[in-house]
Amino acid sequence: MPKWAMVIDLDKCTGCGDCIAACKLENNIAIVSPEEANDGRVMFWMDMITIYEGEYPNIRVKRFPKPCFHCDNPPCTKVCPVNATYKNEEGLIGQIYHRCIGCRYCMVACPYTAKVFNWLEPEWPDEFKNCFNPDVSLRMMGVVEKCSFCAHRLLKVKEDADSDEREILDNEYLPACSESCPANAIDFGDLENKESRVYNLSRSSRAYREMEDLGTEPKVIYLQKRE
Amino acid sequence: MRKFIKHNFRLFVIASSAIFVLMIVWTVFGTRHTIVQPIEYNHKIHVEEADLICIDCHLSVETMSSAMIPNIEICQECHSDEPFTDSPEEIKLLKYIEEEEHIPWQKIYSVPDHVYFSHRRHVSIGDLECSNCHGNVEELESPAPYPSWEPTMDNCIDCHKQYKVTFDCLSCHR
Amino acid sequence: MPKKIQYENELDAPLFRPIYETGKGFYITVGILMLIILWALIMYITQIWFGLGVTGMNQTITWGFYIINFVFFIGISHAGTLISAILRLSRAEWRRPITRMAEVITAIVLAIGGLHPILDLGRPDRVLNIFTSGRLQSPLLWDVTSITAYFTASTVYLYLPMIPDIAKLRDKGGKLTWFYSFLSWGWQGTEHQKKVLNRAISILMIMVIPIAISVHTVISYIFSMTLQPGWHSTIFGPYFVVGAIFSGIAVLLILMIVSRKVFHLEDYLKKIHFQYLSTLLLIMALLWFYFTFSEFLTGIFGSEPHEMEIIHYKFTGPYALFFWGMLLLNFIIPVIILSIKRFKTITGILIASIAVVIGMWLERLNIVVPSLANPRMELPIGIYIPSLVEWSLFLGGIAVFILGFVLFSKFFPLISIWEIEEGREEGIKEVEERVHSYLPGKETGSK
Amino acid sequence: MEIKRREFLKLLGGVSGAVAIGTYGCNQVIDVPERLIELAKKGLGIETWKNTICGQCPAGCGIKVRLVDDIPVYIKGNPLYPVNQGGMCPSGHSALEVLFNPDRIKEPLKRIGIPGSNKWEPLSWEEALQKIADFLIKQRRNNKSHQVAFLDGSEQNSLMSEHIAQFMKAYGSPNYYQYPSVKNDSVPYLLLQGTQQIPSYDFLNTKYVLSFGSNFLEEGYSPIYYTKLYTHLKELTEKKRTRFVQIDSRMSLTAINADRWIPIRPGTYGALALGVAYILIREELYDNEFVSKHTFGFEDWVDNEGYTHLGFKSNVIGNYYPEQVSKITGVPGETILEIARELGNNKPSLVLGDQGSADNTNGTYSQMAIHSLNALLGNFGKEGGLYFTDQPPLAELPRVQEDELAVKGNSQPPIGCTYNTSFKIMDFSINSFTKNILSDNPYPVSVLFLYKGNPLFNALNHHDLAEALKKIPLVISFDSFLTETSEYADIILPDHTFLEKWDEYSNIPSVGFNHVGIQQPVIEPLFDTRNSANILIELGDKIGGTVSGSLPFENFEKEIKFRVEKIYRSGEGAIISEGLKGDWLEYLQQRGWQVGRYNSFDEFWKLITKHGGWWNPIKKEKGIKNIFKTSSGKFEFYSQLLKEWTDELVLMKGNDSHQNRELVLSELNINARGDQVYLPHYEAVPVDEHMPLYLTTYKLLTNRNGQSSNQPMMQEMFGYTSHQSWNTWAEIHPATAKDYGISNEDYIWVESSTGSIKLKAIVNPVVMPNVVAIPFGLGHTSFGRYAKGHGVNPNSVMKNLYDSLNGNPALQATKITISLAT
Repeated sequence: MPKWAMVIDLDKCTGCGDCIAACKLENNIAIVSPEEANDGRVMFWMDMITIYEGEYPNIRVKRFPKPCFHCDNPPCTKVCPVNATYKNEEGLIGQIYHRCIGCRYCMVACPYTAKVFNWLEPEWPDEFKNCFNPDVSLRMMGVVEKCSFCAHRLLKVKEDADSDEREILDNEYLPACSESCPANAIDFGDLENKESRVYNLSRSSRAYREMEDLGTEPKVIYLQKRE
Repeated sequence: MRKFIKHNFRLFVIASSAIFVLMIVWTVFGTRHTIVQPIEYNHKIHVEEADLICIDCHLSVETMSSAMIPNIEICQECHSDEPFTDSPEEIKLLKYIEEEEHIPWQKIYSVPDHVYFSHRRHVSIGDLECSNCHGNVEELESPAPYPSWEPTMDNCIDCHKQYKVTFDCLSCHR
Repeated sequence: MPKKIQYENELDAPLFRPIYETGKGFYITVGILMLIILWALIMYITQIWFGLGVTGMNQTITWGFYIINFVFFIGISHAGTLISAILRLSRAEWRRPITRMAEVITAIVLAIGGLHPILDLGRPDRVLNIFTSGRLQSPLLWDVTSITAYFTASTVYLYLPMIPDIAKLRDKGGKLTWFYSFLSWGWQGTEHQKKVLNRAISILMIMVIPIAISVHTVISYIFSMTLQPGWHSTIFGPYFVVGAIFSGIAVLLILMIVSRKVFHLEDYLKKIHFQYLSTLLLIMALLWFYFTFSEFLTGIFGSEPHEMEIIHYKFTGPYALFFWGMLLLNFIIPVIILSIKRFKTITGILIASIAVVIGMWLERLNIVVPSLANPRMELPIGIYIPSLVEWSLFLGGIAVFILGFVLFSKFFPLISIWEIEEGREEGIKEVEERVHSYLPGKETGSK
Repeated sequence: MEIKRREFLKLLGGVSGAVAIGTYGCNQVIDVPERLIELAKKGLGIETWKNTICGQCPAGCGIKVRLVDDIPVYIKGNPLYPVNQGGMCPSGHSALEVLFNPDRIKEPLKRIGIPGSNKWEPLSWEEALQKIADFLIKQRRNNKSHQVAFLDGSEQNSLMSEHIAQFMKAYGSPNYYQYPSVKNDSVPYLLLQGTQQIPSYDFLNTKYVLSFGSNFLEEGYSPIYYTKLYTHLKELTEKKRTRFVQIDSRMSLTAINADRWIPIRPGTYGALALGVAYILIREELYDNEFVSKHTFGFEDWVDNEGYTHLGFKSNVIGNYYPEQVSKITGVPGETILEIARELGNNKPSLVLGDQGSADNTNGTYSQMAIHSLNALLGNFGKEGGLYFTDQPPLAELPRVQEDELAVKGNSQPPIGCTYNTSFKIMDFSINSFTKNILSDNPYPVSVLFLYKGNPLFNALNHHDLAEALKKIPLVISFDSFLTETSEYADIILPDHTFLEKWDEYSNIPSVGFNHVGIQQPVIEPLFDTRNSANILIELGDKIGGTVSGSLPFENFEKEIKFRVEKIYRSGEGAIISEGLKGDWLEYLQQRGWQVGRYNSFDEFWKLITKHGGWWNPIKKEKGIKNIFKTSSGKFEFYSQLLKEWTDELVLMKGNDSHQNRELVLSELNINARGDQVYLPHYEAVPVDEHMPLYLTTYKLLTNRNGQSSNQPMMQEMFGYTSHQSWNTWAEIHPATAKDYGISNEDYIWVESSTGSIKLKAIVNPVVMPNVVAIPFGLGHTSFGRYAKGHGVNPNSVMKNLYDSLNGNPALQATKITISLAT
């Protein structure tokens, strides 16, 4: 049983923000009205965190993309009263929009604030409705959503693999962000598979995870050189 | 009896009207409404006389998620100019073909957009017979008026239980 | 015009008066409250229509007024049942005029508080999923169970002691006889009935206490089960319970004072009752401060960065005013008033209790919002300003509570008549015996 | 210089990884019977991928569009396209929001209200074209063909540009201009080495990169190409790794990723460069051999009249000693010393200069100073240095046939820049262009074509420009949206969006190999729009004669085919294809990158359209001699070209007298005198009383040139770095903020002598004190529902300052003051 994980190499990442756009496009994420955005209700599944370290003029700006970390020991799934968010055997944290009652407990419980909520009914002009990604269902008002590691792609990749009776290749199943990262900073693959790039990278000396002390065991691993 | 009715007439009226209403409700909601297709397509003939198999017309059933409902482009490969039979339905079809307008087939099996159902997965990978879900279509002399098997989540789950395949939400929901 | 019901010659006439005499004031209050509730209803409908976007919450601060009020109301509900149960258990004779009111508060407030999570749902239409596909691991589900349990228990506990009084009202006759006779379960006041009733009550009062404690502990678990700094703390269970009883007593005191004025119950609610209760309030204030203090002390001493962030935010951030306000209202004011004899008048107590109620609400706010406003991730710190909808729903909640209380006072005596009588007839003798039995010397008359 | 196979593989590392990605989702289609795909397109969810070129910005990345049932639903980078190798920038992803934008112009429009009043009525194509053609013919007949001007806003080396140029030449008007103009940017290189080509940099082999405000990861000609290079460098081992040092007054995206950021006072880059030169020369760290062999004017020299001329060396030694420089630039002396030594001791080391250093009144001189550092380091034609790519073997368009009308027209002076006040080298200056139109000097403009771009939004003198547009009798815009500019047009002939049209891009500036990208429709035009190129062809035919003769193509697609056929013939390079793997390269190497595996042109065409492009990474060997096209055949510290042209200007004034020279120099507002004028030197930037702060603007990847403002996704992402959506903000250093009593997220007034804007302040130590940095792009007053009325446009408070040598706007020169908005 594979265990999907993402490795983000911050030494390579320039912080161009392409992953955000790719994600929004791939997953039909609603674009809230300017007023809503002003109230802090923007919906990014992939967000960009910026940290400023040091004193002027020797500032180090650390910028890193933040998807859902798909923790191995997720705090969010435990608290969901209706099993709308859960961890499947491949380690993906699923979010079932049609079961969610919108109590937002999972958002509160997530230490990484990886989840976003549909405060209003998501709306698009009819023209944009043409270019929805047919593989991803639209969310409705009042449900929580989050990065799914583009699980809809996995469905198809699995089908391809099964139909010609083979394992899923390394780099065959990639989320939109890692696929179009101009810096090749985002690697994605199977942690169980000893040959996969992700497995080897996750064992590099530069590897670390956000807030390991919480014991959530994120499956998004950052690589950065320690000074 | 009459005495009884006379005595508590009110109760009688209430009861009878209630029953009446119930009957109305029954007739309206009880029967599942049927779907009428533009052409009374006869599977039986095509399977037995023209000995076709499902995939001959439902081309993508083994290769893609949707099985594809054949339309004139495919029909006209056989029904080119003069009719084989004298059935009025075939005349209709030929009319569609020569006017090059698509046959407005009605979909009777459908899943909501937050469900990913793949024929490829079920037919070519899962080795299921079409009849498992669609009933024995070969015997149908006229198109099925309603699904022989409702594609609801419960039904899916039952079958998945029976075949011991995944229940993972993400394997169907997207 | 039905014939005037005779009660003036009753011994406890003042307790019957509010039921049989309806002044203009009653209609005005009810009318106003109804209007407020209607407004709140409209607001809620708009929220359902447009979604939670009409509130002031945002992606970082995803919990606001609804959860705050939920905790707040449930807290108040601890006034009644718990107190009356304890008092009954300890056979405190001064309990007799208080218990009923206390239990009423519980019943009503619990109903309101219990509904608040539903206001908070993004999709109330799916609320039944909790039962079809619930997850027992979720503290939210524990809440649902414990609150329902508490609600049933406390309503029964309210209802049983009322039966004899209802019977009295039934015997008075009048338009509502059928209603009373239905509720009074054919109470005739026979020995056997009394025995059964007393046993039932005594079983319930023992049952109710652990349930009551559990309810608020579980509510605290909603927060403490998460990893959020400022929430993830073991002290939360007892902390919440204490806070709950604290606010509960305050509300009880307010209501007692008000109804004493309105219904002229000076003869029943004597100064002594207030003395006792306010002393209890004082104790709770100190207890509350002790918990708050140790909560923050551990935080500051450990000075885990995120924890400190939150604490610093509470002390100095945009909500600092509320934090210090909370300390003032919850601790300083009540302690000053209640510990100095001169201030410990009825009005003084009233002021103190009001202060405490507001203060406890602020405390809930200080627990819920700051932790959410400072996510562990370096995101821009959000600010939460409740919208009109949230305010009006809050008001609506309070209105419903008052209305409930007023209506109750319209149909049932606010003070348990038969218990008062019991006090007159047996209480004194019984206490005397009890006191004797405490004292050294030969057994006197104790069976 | 042959490219080494090792680096080449490195370069392709991204690709070979990405090839697997490239096939994602395609499998599903592969085993579907071909027959089916034609038969039934609808409802089946048949997935196909088409390759084309992105048109969101001039960078010209190859994109792969995912179509489901022939409707584009997703866009990703083309993993095979060598420029971006599967990479993308955010705005590329929102291309679909251009295609399906609800505010697109759906048919030709005619303005009925006054200019700028947004009142239109539809017009049939025939009517519109006939109207225009008649006007053009009339113009031509009355010998006024030169009064027709064409403003091309696509800063791209696309065939379209040549196409337009061809048309204009044939029609007989010298007034075809690109704005913004790449030619202008290349002026410094022209002056110093006589070639008007932007150099490419061999990052892969250099040890140390010193960038003077060149924000190549964000605002460069091709950010993604540079991002790729940057990443490959990061993959190298620590000791081999290139060190980046970014000199910039704001901590740009490049600065963030650089190893060191050195803040500098805006407009003083030139001084710093010369300060570095000072150290290099003093400490003998420069490439003596190269300088002595291949440069002119380093030492003092004597001309044939016997005058002794100031040399670069003595100029630098004389005026740019560290104390002086650090006084000018605000960069501490020891820092200058450090970077100069690092530069000199880690050869091969590169020096870049752009945006920050170029966009100022002294831009050209600064660039010259910066570029001359490359000469000192001898970075020409050597590994880890800078080089110039060859031209792709595309077929030239047929020679323009000019009838006497055309000849007469073309002989007229162009009005894009006036000769008596500026240089020939200046390609186009919107400033003088506007002035000339308003003053009918030397002649009025009667027709103006506008293709792409939005000058009214971008230009600093938008008020005058608006007046000018009002003045022109017939303004024709090819825009697909109603922009600020096209609101002034009389007729709008809506163009396809780039996902619906044909075009061809070759050699994006500063990309290190020659390549050709084919832009092709991925979807049938949604509305009744037309490819502007075809419109020009049609107009040509209507005008007839030599004009139609010069564009002898049925349509633009045919023209592209004609061009590409030559590549096929030349047999150079290769179509980018999945075959480009290591082992295959060996084979290519042996055969000198000759790929003769296409049996016919049709096959070649089929492949190139399938994969989206052609490239040739192998550079032809050319000696240093051929790089410098100057009169001395060397790198000229002392630009004889500049001298020549100034003398010309002086002569225009009459005789070569002192006061005439003074006059010319003051007209060019050059403060330096004597030989310094022709040497790289530091020109002080204009000062402004009671305006203590500098205003610098920059462009974000999410919205370059404000042309993504009508795409909601980009609006929402606009400030993703500081979590600002749909609005503009100003970055201020804490110290400065403190002085003005401003705290984070306050609203402030930014006021210059020309106006003031209100916007949110972000207090952050990522700009240097006394500098206010504002992102450019928002603040549209038109351009559709998503752009209109969001954010502010910093250009609206900028003073109308220009670099008088190359005519580029001085975006960093405005001084401002700020105050807390209440």
